[in-house]
Amino acid sequence: MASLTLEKINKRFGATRVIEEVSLDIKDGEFVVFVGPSGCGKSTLLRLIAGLESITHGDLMIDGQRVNDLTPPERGIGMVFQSYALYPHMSVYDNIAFGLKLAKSEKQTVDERVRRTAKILQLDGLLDRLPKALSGGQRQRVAIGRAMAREPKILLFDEPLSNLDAALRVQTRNEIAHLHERLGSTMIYVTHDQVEAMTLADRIVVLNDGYVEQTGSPRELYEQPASRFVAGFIGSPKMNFLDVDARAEGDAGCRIQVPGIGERVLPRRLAGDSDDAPLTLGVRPEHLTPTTAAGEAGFRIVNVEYLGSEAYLYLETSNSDTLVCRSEAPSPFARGERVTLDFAPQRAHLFDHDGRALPPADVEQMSTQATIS
Amino acid sequence: MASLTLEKINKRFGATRVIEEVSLDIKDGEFVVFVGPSGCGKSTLLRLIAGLESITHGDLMIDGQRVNDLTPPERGIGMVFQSYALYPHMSVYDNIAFGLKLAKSEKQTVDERVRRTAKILQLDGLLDRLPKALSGGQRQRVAIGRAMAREPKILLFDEPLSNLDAALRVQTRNEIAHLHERLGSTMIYVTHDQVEAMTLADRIVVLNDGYVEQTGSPRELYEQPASRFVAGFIGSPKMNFLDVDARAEGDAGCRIQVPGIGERVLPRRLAGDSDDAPLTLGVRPEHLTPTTAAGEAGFRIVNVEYLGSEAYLYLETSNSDTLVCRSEAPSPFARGERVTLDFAPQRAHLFDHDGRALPPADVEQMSTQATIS
Amino acid sequence: ADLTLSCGAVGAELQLCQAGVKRWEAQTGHSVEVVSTPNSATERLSLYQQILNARSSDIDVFQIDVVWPGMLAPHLIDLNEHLPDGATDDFFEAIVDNNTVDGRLVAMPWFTDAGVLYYRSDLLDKYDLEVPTTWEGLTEAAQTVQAGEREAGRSDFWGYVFQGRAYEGLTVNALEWIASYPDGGTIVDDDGDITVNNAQAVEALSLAAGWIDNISPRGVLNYTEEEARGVFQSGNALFMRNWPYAWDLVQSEQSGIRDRVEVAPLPAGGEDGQSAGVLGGWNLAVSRYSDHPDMAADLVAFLTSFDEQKRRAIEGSYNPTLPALYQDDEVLAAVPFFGTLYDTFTSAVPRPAAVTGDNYPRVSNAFFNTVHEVLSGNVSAEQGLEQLDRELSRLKRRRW
Amino acid sequence: MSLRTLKAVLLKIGFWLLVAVLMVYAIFPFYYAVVTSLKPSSELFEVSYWVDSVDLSNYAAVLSQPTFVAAIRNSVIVALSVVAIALLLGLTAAWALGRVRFRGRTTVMMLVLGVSMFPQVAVLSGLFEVIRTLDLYNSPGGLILSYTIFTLPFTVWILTTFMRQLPDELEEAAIVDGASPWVTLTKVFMPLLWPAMATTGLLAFIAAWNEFLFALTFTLTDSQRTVPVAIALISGGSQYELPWGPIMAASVIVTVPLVVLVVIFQRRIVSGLTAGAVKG
Amino acid sequence: MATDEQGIAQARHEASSDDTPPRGRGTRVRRQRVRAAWLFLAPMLIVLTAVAGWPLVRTFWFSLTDASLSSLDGAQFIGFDNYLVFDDGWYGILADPLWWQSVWNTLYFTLVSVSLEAVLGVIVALVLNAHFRGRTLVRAAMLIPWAIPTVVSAKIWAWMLNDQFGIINHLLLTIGLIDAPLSWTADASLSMWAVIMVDVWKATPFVALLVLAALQMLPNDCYEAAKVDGIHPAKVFFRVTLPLITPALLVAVIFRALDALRVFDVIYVLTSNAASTMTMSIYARQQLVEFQDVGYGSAASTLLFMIIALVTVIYLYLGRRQLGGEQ
Ligand SMILES: Nc1ncnc2c1ncn2[C@@H]1O[C@H](COP(=O)(O)OP(=O)(O)OP(=O)(O)O)[C@@H](O)[C@H]1O
Ligand SMILES: Nc1ncnc2c1ncn2[C@@H]1O[C@H](COP(=O)(O)OP(=O)(O)OP(=O)(O)O)[C@@H](O)[C@H]1O
Ligand SMILES: [Mg+2]
Ligand SMILES: [Mg+2]
Repeated sequence: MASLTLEKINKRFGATRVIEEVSLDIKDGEFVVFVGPSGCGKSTLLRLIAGLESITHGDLMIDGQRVNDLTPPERGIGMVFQSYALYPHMSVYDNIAFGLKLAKSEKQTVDERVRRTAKILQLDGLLDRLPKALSGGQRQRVAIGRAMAREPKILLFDEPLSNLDAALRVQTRNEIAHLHERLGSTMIYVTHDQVEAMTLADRIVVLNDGYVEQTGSPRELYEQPASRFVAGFIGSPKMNFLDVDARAEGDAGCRIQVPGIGERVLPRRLAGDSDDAPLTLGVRPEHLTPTTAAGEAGFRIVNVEYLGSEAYLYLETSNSDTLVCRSEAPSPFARGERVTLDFAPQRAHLFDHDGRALPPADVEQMSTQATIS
Repeated sequence: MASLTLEKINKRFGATRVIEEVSLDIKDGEFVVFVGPSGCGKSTLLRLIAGLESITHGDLMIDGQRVNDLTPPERGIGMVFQSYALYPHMSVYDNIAFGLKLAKSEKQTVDERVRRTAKILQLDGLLDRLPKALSGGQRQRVAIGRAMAREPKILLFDEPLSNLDAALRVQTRNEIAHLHERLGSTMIYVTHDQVEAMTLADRIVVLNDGYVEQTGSPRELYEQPASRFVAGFIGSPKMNFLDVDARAEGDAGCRIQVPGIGERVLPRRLAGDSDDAPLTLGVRPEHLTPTTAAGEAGFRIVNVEYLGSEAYLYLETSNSDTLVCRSEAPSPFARGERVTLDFAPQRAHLFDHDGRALPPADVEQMSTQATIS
Repeated sequence: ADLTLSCGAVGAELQLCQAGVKRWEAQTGHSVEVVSTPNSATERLSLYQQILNARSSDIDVFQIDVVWPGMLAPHLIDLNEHLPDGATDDFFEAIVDNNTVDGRLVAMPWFTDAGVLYYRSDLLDKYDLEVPTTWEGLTEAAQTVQAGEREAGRSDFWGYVFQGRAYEGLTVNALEWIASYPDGGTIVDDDGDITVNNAQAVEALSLAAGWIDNISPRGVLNYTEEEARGVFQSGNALFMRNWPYAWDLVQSEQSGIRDRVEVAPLPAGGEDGQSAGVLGGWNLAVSRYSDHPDMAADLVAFLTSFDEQKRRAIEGSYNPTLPALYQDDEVLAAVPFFGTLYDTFTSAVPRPAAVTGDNYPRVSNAFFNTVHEVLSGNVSAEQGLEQLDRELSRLKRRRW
Repeated sequence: MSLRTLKAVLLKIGFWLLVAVLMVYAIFPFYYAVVTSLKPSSELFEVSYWVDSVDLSNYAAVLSQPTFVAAIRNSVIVALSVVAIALLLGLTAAWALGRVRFRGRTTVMMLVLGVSMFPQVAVLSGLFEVIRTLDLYNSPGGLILSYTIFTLPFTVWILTTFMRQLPDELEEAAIVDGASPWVTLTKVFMPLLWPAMATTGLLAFIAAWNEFLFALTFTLTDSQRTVPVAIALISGGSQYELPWGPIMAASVIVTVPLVVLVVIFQRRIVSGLTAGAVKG
Repeated sequence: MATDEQGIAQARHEASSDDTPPRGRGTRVRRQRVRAAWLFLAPMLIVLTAVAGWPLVRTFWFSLTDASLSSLDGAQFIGFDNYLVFDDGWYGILADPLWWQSVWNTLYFTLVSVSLEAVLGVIVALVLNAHFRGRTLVRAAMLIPWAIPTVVSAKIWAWMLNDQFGIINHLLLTIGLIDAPLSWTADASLSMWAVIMVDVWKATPFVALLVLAALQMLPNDCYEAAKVDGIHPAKVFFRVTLPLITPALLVAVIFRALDALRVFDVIYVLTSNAASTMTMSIYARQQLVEFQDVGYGSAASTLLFMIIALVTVIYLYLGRRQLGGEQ
């Protein structure tokens, strides 16, 4: 039940700038996910919000009130630490119960809540153990339990699921989603897991080197990345990038020449002066369709990666880059074979040499775009 | 350059049995991945192999020699710890160089190797930092670098990538694969990430509660899980399970009645006496094909999860279980619509009430199976 | 160094000693190392015993207390065998006797000591009082002056300070009270009989117990020589019982009561009593384990010689052990009361160390603890002495 | 806002008040010693809270004694050696007792503790014999050896306690890196134990610096004596006189090096040495 | 005590105390480690045996003889007569009321002063652990009481506590808390408290310093967690800090208690041999040094040792959890 506003927030450690001019509006009850490469400042940003780190410049507001100077509890925040931060001398039970600031008389309530939390996180049998007798995943669950049990109005999660196995991860993820629905609390979540980010987030914030690169719904980021960086960062395996030459083609967009694939007209508007500019084409692996090639045409398959539900083909380009494309599993293609590729122009992206995405060509194209998405 | 044999290895912590009768043959140069739910004993097994934990019963052999009594360095082992275990007072450089220096390598060699390792792991700029000034992912990379730099003959990784972002993860994963090729060292790798497990492993070992549930190539595990546990554990989102009644149908296999889908004949052999036994049908989300249903037939879509490259439909069954099925992204279906499902019988699995998979029906069916896989 | 000598722990005493040693060195050409030892007598004794028990030749010449000859005799040489005949002729006989154990002269008398009464002559004059000669008189005078001074606003002025801490000093003080009464006598007599429980002693102790909080501060129960001197020298007491050493200090240039102090013999117990100062003092002895016993004996002879003692008397007001020096003009000029108090020094009362031997410390301890209890008001003098009598009998059973 | 600031200010005032009270309690006696040492002996018996006039004669008296300077030198040698030995033996023992589980560990711990259960006077004469047998009488060696009797037990126990708290994973990482116990101890643990080592080192140093009874008994000549003995033997007029001024001056003089030492060592008592080592 | 075998990471598993696999199956790795452990212990054990072995044995032996300081060689074996003997009435230390009083005094002194020191020490450590300007100076200042030689500091206090020209009485009189000077060290009802006050003053820095070191080694992130959870600082202190520094505090208290049980110089300087503050050590010293009775004094020392050992064992037993499974 709290909205959060970050206004030009900066953080420096000594001379190192870690967070730069981050502005962000988080609505009451929103679920926001921070993603970004390792070391880009996600944890630091969370810690700034929590009040564990002082803000070098800028304002942080909760419900419209400036809270730069408030202590963490005054901000009404709960947090799951990336390093767990468990109390080493307390049992799992006490770790979870400790933060529950309930009146003494409500001992039973505490007990109930702890047990419920433990059940959700499958910690029932471990309540008497000390952290050092737990496995990595179990510790992580205790850390989550501790923050969850308190049900604060803003919950911060720093990679809470990174040590859990797939099944438990899905389950805990659903539990967090559920919690979010039930409590309606504002949640900020740092993760490296694409699936988590895509499924949990109302909005994803992509950080790069302390800057906000783009914010938007998962779908926006996936389908309309504002930059090459975001395009490459969201989606796994990541988008294929190819250097292409482009020519404006009137309102229809621009015509590009893709080596090994051929000419295509993309519904993207080229900046007026940049005719024939070197551009980068971006196509996601799942939007590339492979067909068995005749003779020496197309690309050679250098590796087939089997993932059970699908397979990825690794293709060698003429300038020995690698292209990745998805195929069903088991794949009908084998290593060493050659394939030709095709893609739907609407699904492709174009980036200028600064890495900025080219905008859609015109209204008509725009609506096409819209129907696709 | 070392083969590894585990013979009926047991480990107890006090009264708690953590590892039970684990036997395993790991060939020289093989890449083995351990997977299993949190707390099943993966880390413990790695620590037993490393020599950090004493084996309660059983023998561990390296290259045919019993090594139960050897120290970790004598076993020629390197290890990446799940909790990093960095030397907090040493810079990143020294952390990586420590083992090399102890091995009495020459100064220049040490320097070279450290720098090369740092480069691979993108730690170049951080060599002078102390661990406490690193982000979680950076710490993890240092931990990997420390183990890699020594190039030991057996390398153990305990969830080495869990704190890395997708891009770096893919890259480091490839680096590890590359390293494996280059060094030819035997590697044992614990992970929760399905993609890592599937792509890296020559062989996957599925642990459950200290037991080995199944070992096999990624494909074997995915397509011929020996038990319901393995079937559910490998693959994400996990396999759908439905209770069905089955009747033997001669050599062709058995006929089952799937509520909401209809009757199918599966090429699975029913144990002679278990006619009409309660069985469990398992079908993976990607093997379920949804079609828009007419009227009240089929299942109601309760949720559509958008993942960018694909979408998952969550369907409600009559007994309010949930079925998951894959669809393309953006999905042509929306929440609240109804769909009917179909699946190819060859892709489906049947498990008896002990959770064991039923074997293929006969030779003919077997070959069908083989061509699919 | 050829010889090692332990003398006095502390500065002035040590310096005097070192000066003497220098002269001997100049005279004989031998070299001597002077080591300093702990200030506290008991600590010094145990250190000596440590060294002597180890049969170590680390120290050749020891400075020993008058109560120690009995204890240390086995480790010391018979000086008679190393010194010319008649070497002890001119010394106080009592001390020589004290130092002779089983016919062996184990130590040469070096300097002596006895308790004396310091008083503020200016205040006695002011209140027109005589120097008291009895304890009762002292009590009265003290009360008068204390009352007067307090009225004058000096609320922390006291009549009498002495050494009341539970330690050897209290034995000395109390013995002086008891011995000053007629027939009050001794704790243990020369035959080893316990004599302390008698009416005179009760009287003496009762009187003393009455001083506390009356003319003496309660804190006196934890005073040693220095605390007493502190109070007295800061002008806050009329009378003080102390050793002659205090003379130099209260008469020093920085002293606030310089030239307003005089010394008298300790008062007597009642009209029939006699003044009694307890014998203190130090002797020089030579270790049996010394590598150069003759040389050491020569050093001892030199340090106890007439000239040397005279010098020490003049420069440090150390009481000589040669009667002749008490008539020496130069000495008297430096320390006037040597003349007037000659009797005090010659007739000083010994503690029962010789007769109780090894058990003396226990006897003394039992005694001063009893006195301390009586002074504190925890028991009456009668009860206390009765208990002491029993306690001493108990001790006596353990072979003295 | 104003309430918050008020609260903060009050907290701050409270804190500084606490600091002030503790400071007064801690250093008032020392301050009083300084005041006393700056007074001429005549004013000794008068109460005064301040130094009215500075009289350095006591200091001059103390420092002009060559034996006192020698005593300081001896004390430094003895105390430093004791610290070095105690830390060296203490660290190795602490590793064994804190990190290895073996039969007899508790027994050893108790034996070590048992050494400090006898009163000093009781061991004095026995130790005297030992030292004479080893021919260490009247030499710093004798003191250094005998001081281990009270510095080692607490060094061992304290370091053991701290050693136990270091994360196990660190040692395991070192083992996997091929480090011997000695290397682990010196290269990995020692840097992390600085707070504990600085503390025990400081405590051991002070204990050795201030020890009196052994120093008195096991040395004889002025050239071998240590500071406390030298102070105790500082000149007064006679057997009974306590030279307060010089004693206080000497105490002040010998306390100053310790204060300097504390200032130096306390830099080592810093937090967060193990930060970033492990998760959990 | 856990004599079971474990691999390298025993400490990690101390939680599982019932860890008792078959005995005598130590692996080589483990044996190597144990060997290294003994090797590491050896220097300390040798040194301690050298300095403490003989004196302790000797003390124990003498306690069974009638040795006196002036005739050590002629000591006769007299069994336990020094402790207790019936010879027309009970004799021996155990029959000496003064001994029992000194035992009581010692225990009382130890309990009161060590408790005060522990509490004060923790407070001081917390202050020293805070970040503020001038911390270095305050840290140094706080250590001064410990740094002054005991003999000297006891004398300073004796000086300050002097009834006539002591500054404490002066101060109390000035601010009107008392109307007549108190004789702190002479008055039996005050002297114990005077002694305790001085001992607390002197020894608090010892505890404080150790607790400070322990504070410095606490995991930082726990505090962040507690901070975020908004747990009251007092609760954090009692539930997180205190438990985590308990091992160090316990060790500090053990050594303080051992010192307090053997307390000698402070009391000796302040009140000498007065019965109201007579402690076991003073009693033993009096017998040994002043009464020259080596036999009796050694017996008193041995009894003192046994009482201390008893107290220590009880203490360790009570504190065994915090000391990491020591028992
Ligand atoms: N010292 C110990 N005492 C008792 N049980 C322990 C101890 N250490 C680990 N365990 C238990 O042993 C089991 C296996 O732990 P392990 O660390 O091997 O799990 P894991 O498979 O690595 O799990 P994760 O994936 O969560 O890291 C867990 O249930 C854990 O709680
Ligand atoms: N105390 C510090 N001093 C200097 N630099 C620091 C400090 N703490 C963090 N950094 C640096 O700040 C940057 C951001 O760190 P942060 O922990 O926020 O990264 P992150 O995005 O959470 O990364 P990860 O995903 O790996 O956890 C990193 O480059 C890190 O090295
Ligand atoms: Mg982070
Ligand atoms: Mg694990």
